[in-house]
Amino acid sequence: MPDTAQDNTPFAIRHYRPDTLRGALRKMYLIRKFEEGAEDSYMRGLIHGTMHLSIGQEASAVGACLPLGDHDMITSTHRGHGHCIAKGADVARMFAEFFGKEEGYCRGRGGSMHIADVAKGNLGANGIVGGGLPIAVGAALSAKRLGSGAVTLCFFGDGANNEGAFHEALNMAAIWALPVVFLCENNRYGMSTSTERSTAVAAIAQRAAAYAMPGVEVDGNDLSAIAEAVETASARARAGAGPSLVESRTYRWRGHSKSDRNRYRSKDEIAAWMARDPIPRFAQTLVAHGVLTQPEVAAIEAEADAEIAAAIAFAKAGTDPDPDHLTRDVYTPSPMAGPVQDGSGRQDGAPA
Amino acid sequence: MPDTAQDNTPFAIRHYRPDTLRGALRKMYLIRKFEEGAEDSYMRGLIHGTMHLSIGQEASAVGACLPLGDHDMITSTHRGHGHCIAKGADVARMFAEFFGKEEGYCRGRGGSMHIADVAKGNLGANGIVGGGLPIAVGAALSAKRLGSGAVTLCFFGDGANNEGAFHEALNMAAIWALPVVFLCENNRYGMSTSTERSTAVAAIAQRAAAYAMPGVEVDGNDLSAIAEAVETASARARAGAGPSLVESRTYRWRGHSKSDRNRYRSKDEIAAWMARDPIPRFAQTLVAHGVLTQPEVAAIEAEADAEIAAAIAFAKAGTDPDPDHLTRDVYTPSPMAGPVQDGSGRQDGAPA
Amino acid sequence: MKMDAPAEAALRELSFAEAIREAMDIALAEDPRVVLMGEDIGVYGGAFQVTGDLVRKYGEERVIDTPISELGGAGVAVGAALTGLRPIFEFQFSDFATLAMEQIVNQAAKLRYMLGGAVSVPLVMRFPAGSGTGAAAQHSQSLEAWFAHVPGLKVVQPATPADAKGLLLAALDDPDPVMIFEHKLLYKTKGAVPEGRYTTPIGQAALCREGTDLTIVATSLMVPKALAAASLLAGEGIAAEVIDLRTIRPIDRDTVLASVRKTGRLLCVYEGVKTLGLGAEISAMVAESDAFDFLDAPIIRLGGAESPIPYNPALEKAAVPQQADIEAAARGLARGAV
Amino acid sequence: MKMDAPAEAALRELSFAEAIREAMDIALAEDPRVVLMGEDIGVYGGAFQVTGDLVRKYGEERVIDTPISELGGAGVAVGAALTGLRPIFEFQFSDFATLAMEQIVNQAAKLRYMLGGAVSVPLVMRFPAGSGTGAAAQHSQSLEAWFAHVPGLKVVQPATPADAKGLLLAALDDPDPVMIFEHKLLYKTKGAVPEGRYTTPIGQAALCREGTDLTIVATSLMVPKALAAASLLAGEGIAAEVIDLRTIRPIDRDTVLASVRKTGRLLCVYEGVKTLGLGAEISAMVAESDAFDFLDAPIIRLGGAESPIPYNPALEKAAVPQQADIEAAARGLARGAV
Ligand SMILES: Cc1ncc(C[n+]2csc(CCOP(=O)(O)OP(=O)(O)O)c2C)c(N)n1
Ligand SMILES: Cc1ncc(C[n+]2csc(CCOP(=O)(O)OP(=O)(O)O)c2C)c(N)n1
Ligand SMILES: [Mg+2]
Ligand SMILES: [Mg+2]
Repeated sequence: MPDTAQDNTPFAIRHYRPDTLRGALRKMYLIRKFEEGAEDSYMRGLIHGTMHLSIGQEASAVGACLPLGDHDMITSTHRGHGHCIAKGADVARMFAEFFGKEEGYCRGRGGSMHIADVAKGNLGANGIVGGGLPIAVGAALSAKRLGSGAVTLCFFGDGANNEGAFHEALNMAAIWALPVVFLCENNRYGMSTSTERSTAVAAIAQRAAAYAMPGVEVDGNDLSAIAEAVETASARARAGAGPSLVESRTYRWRGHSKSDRNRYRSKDEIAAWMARDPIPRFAQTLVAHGVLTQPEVAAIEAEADAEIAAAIAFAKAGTDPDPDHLTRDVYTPSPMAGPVQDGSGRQDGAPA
Repeated sequence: MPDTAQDNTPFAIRHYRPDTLRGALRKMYLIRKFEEGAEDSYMRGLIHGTMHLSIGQEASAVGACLPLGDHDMITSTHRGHGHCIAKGADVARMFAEFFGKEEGYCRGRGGSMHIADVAKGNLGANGIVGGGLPIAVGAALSAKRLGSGAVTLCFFGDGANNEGAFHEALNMAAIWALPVVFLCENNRYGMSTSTERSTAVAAIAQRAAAYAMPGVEVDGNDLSAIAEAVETASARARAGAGPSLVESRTYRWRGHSKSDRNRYRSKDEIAAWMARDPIPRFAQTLVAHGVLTQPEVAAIEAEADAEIAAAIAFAKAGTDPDPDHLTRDVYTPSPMAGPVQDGSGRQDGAPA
Repeated sequence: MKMDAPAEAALRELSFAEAIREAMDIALAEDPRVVLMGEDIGVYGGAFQVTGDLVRKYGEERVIDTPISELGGAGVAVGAALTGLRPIFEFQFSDFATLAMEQIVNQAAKLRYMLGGAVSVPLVMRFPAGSGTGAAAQHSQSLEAWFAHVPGLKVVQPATPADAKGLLLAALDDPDPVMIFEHKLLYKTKGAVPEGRYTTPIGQAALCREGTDLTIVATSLMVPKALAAASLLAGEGIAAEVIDLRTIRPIDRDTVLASVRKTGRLLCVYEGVKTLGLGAEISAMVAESDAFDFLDAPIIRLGGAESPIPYNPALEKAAVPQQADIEAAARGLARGAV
Repeated sequence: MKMDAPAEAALRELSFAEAIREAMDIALAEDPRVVLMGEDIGVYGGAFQVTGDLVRKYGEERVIDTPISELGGAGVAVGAALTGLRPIFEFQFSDFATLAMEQIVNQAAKLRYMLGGAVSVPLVMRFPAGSGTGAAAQHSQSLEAWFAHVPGLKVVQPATPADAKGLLLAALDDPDPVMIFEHKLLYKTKGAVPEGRYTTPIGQAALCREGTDLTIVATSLMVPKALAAASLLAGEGIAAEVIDLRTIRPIDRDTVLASVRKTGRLLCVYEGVKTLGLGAEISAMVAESDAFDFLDAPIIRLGGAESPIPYNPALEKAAVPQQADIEAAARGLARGAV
């Protein structure tokens, strides 16, 4: 679809086909409902451990992944359910992972913080803040060397931007002109610590200057704005012009994790951001531009509800791992035969 | 001395007393002769291990330390002999350290890469590239909390600017407005790797923008320029306005270490930089402004020669450590008594 | 339970986390050089609520929230310790110390030695460690053996609230870097804790239960498990002696060897990965000592599985020694059926 | 010396460094996915001249000089290994791996497990290690025990040029992360190396010398020292069996236990710090096995001193086991005077 500028028409409407836009809305609802379902399961004691919900950040996850194809890759974070769904994961297998079942993406070994979907190019959530940044650069190095044409989109939070790994990763991506897009989801806090208290600059995008790469700030609750910024950045990456830094300004409605008492922010602040809910906003845009009708939106939401309910039921009925298999998958069973056979690290039919 | 601008008169001449300027020139010669003496001793097999010579970088070390008092602190690097001398160390004890003697600054345990002179505020060279950066920030945190008024000057190389420690340290110094000056000695190479190949920006000073701190580039072979930049930065630090980044553009004449074959740079490049020798340049400035006469300059050089010869003789005659004392000083002998007594980490009469 | 506090001090029940907080409170009140550093230790109160409300009492200048910068934060603590402060640095999870090994091992541990004794680095670091919280492989490790391998560090692993407090105060009095490994599942456990200031000596194990049939040397969370197992075994006529190592560098050799000389049988129980975990050192230390001649049976180790910690709760439990495992191993050892 | 190369392959004398370079050359020529990464491995040829001129042959795209960014560099290698490349990552000194433990231990070692077996991380890392070069405490460590404590990693320590080549090629064939610890003092040592491609199996120790009086299990640089000591001891009528462990995770239990069952006496020699170094595991492994019953004497460990490595050459030598120390310990053990 030609990208001709039309006044007041958002980029996404101009740039994507209606079914793509419909799919994006569907994914936003799916993320919201997934997070609510996860929260509910946790409250009922069905899930153990902890979890980091991305309610309020749906536009950021879905918008950033819109420019990507299946063979493009992402690295995700501890707050990764949205990224995972945006990149096309099956919510039933995600819930199965939460429930610790063999049917889960990690066969119950990883849980919320390690869901990956390598076949769909999702190299995985990460329990280590900043851990995915150099890994994304490595994926981009593979893409460049192997000529796959893939772009890697690297999600990370505002808190991660103060890790040394951020600095080292962005510098290497820049000097080697690698096809990677750094997508900082700035939700104003790393756990309890605001960016004002943790970060010397007002906008994380400003740090792009230290790596001679473009840095842009966008409204992270505006799906179209995110998609546009990542389209630009990934086009640049595909053209061999190197990495970009996109800062998506958004907000998490829930606490950092289940034990958060929200002492570091005000109810008013939370309420103000909840009023800027990215989902109805995008739905309204679609309705306003005639992509969907209001009843169609409601149907999409209902569809998502049903899909989540089915996913939870699937997960509950899943198979518990056999404790005798505790040490299985620590190592790869049989050494790969020869060096010229296909023994790539990706064993799931994924593009390399 | 009042800092009134006079056309064409270099900052150093305007700002410092003649004996200070004379002392600065003396230190520059002392560094040059020290390095030559070290190199010579190494060639003769008197010193083992490796060493990193700073010949060509004397103005940077001496100029940067001119604005500092004894109670100010520095952290240094693997290429630290110059910094150490600039901060007032005794070359005899430095040579003794090289020769592995009990009379050395580290009683022969540390060698070239670990010389420290805590009494003079030199917290030590460092074998780890970037290792001193967070330590300097910690020293600045102490100064701020304990109200000592001390500034910490943190030397590091261009290579170190790509370490995560650089990023984390500068960010913390900035958000806490700590009294620290980051002094990057950009000698164009980290071992064999040029800044063009390692670093995404053209000038390391540009990275200051990522920490909302001032960043300046200065001619690192011009003592006055360095001193001026560090005076400005340390005044800012003392005023509570936080850190600065000063990039001193200089060059090392010798290889990275003793095993370097200089394959990564041209003879022409080396020759061009040798033509910009910082020592005669500063000497000439002093003569031109009537601070010294040419014979006085010659006398200072001769003095330095003699001091180094005496230092080497002292070191050679030093005491070899007793191998039975191998594990002494792994731990501090007797626990410090109570929490309110003076049990500071500095045990050498140094200011805390 | 051996108690190093003044005999007259009043005891109260405190949780392990509260005991640590009380120690930090005492230190902050007594000594203006003490500062706390870590991620979310201020208004959040710490990921495990160990620092709690201390920031209200001492302010943000002394209870310092760092950015998420473990290497830099640790290095700042090293530099501060070197120049007059007494930092207590909290890693949010011990797993994140993998980012800071450079500053801990190359700098803090070695500075005094490399500088020929010219300085000390009075640094205290706290590491919430261990599995059992369902947080999976990157939030559940027990890496204390790495640190116990490093000359220049001292490493402690309290198992009771009283020791958690006493060892933290001892660490602060110590001129050298002391690493404190705290098992997350211990934070809510309760125990009697003396009021006021006291120290638990670093380098001394505690003989928690006497017995003649075998010696169980345990660390951290394995201590209460071993004690529970020993009680149960007593009913079966097996008298297990239980030693809480408390300090893992330097190890209290005398206490362990004396016990093994008496019982002739040794079981080491620790949560870290079995291979090269703490039990390897205990076993080797005994096997090369004169206590070797007193051994009536092989030295048995119960350590963590040779795998990352899995998420699924049943697998997670299976990955580290449980009370039943200790009982079974002790039974086998005592009855000679190894 | 057990040789795993095809019997017909021609042998030449190569240095340890040359043998490693030859292995990398073969891999680069055979497999376009192989890339080398590290600091100054290109035109400089590597700090220890191991990569040498490979950059001229394969170009800067495949012999990649990284910035001085150990954590990021290691992470890039992990990401590349996960997505189709076969990186061989060189740390300039193993000490600098302290900056990269996060990526090695939390990511490379655990990714496969955490993802339920969906991926492998075919990553090879090389660590120049050990003391003896006068480079002092931050450039002389032997940290291999840390890595051998981590499930998900494989760890090898070649002692001969032939094994250095064979283990590197085996590491490249291996689907999982393999860490290669190379002692810097071995780089210039020479030995017979078969031409062409062959692999030395990971997980197999080498029985270097047979004997009946005691077993010496040694690693890396301690292997030639132990062999020299054994020759000398033979003249005194002491027949020492010498095992070169070669792989330290997983350890070749069978070879070690079989030898101890035969000799009844065990001496472990390793350069890493004694406490919790490799010998602790060897000792504990034997002490808990059925070989325990064959032991006629305590298990002796000779490891590195409980100190950082000092700069002064005499102190530096004293900090790690020397041939004379091995002889003395072996004599004591064989003659029962422990
Ligand atoms: C290296 C590391 N340090 C600390 C943590 C604990 N932690 C988990 S999430 C988090 C906050 C991260 O903030 P940000 O990057 O902004 O992501 P957000 O949670 O806001 O999505 C912290 C401190 C961790 N997991 N890893
Ligand atoms: C963490 C770490 N990585 C690598 C090295 C090896 N090394 C020592 S000096 C050096 C180059 C440093 O370059 P730069 O910071 O520019 O300082 P210069 O040598 O130019 O003075 C390197 C790579 C080291 N000592 N520490
Ligand atoms: Mg955030
Ligand atoms: Mg340089």
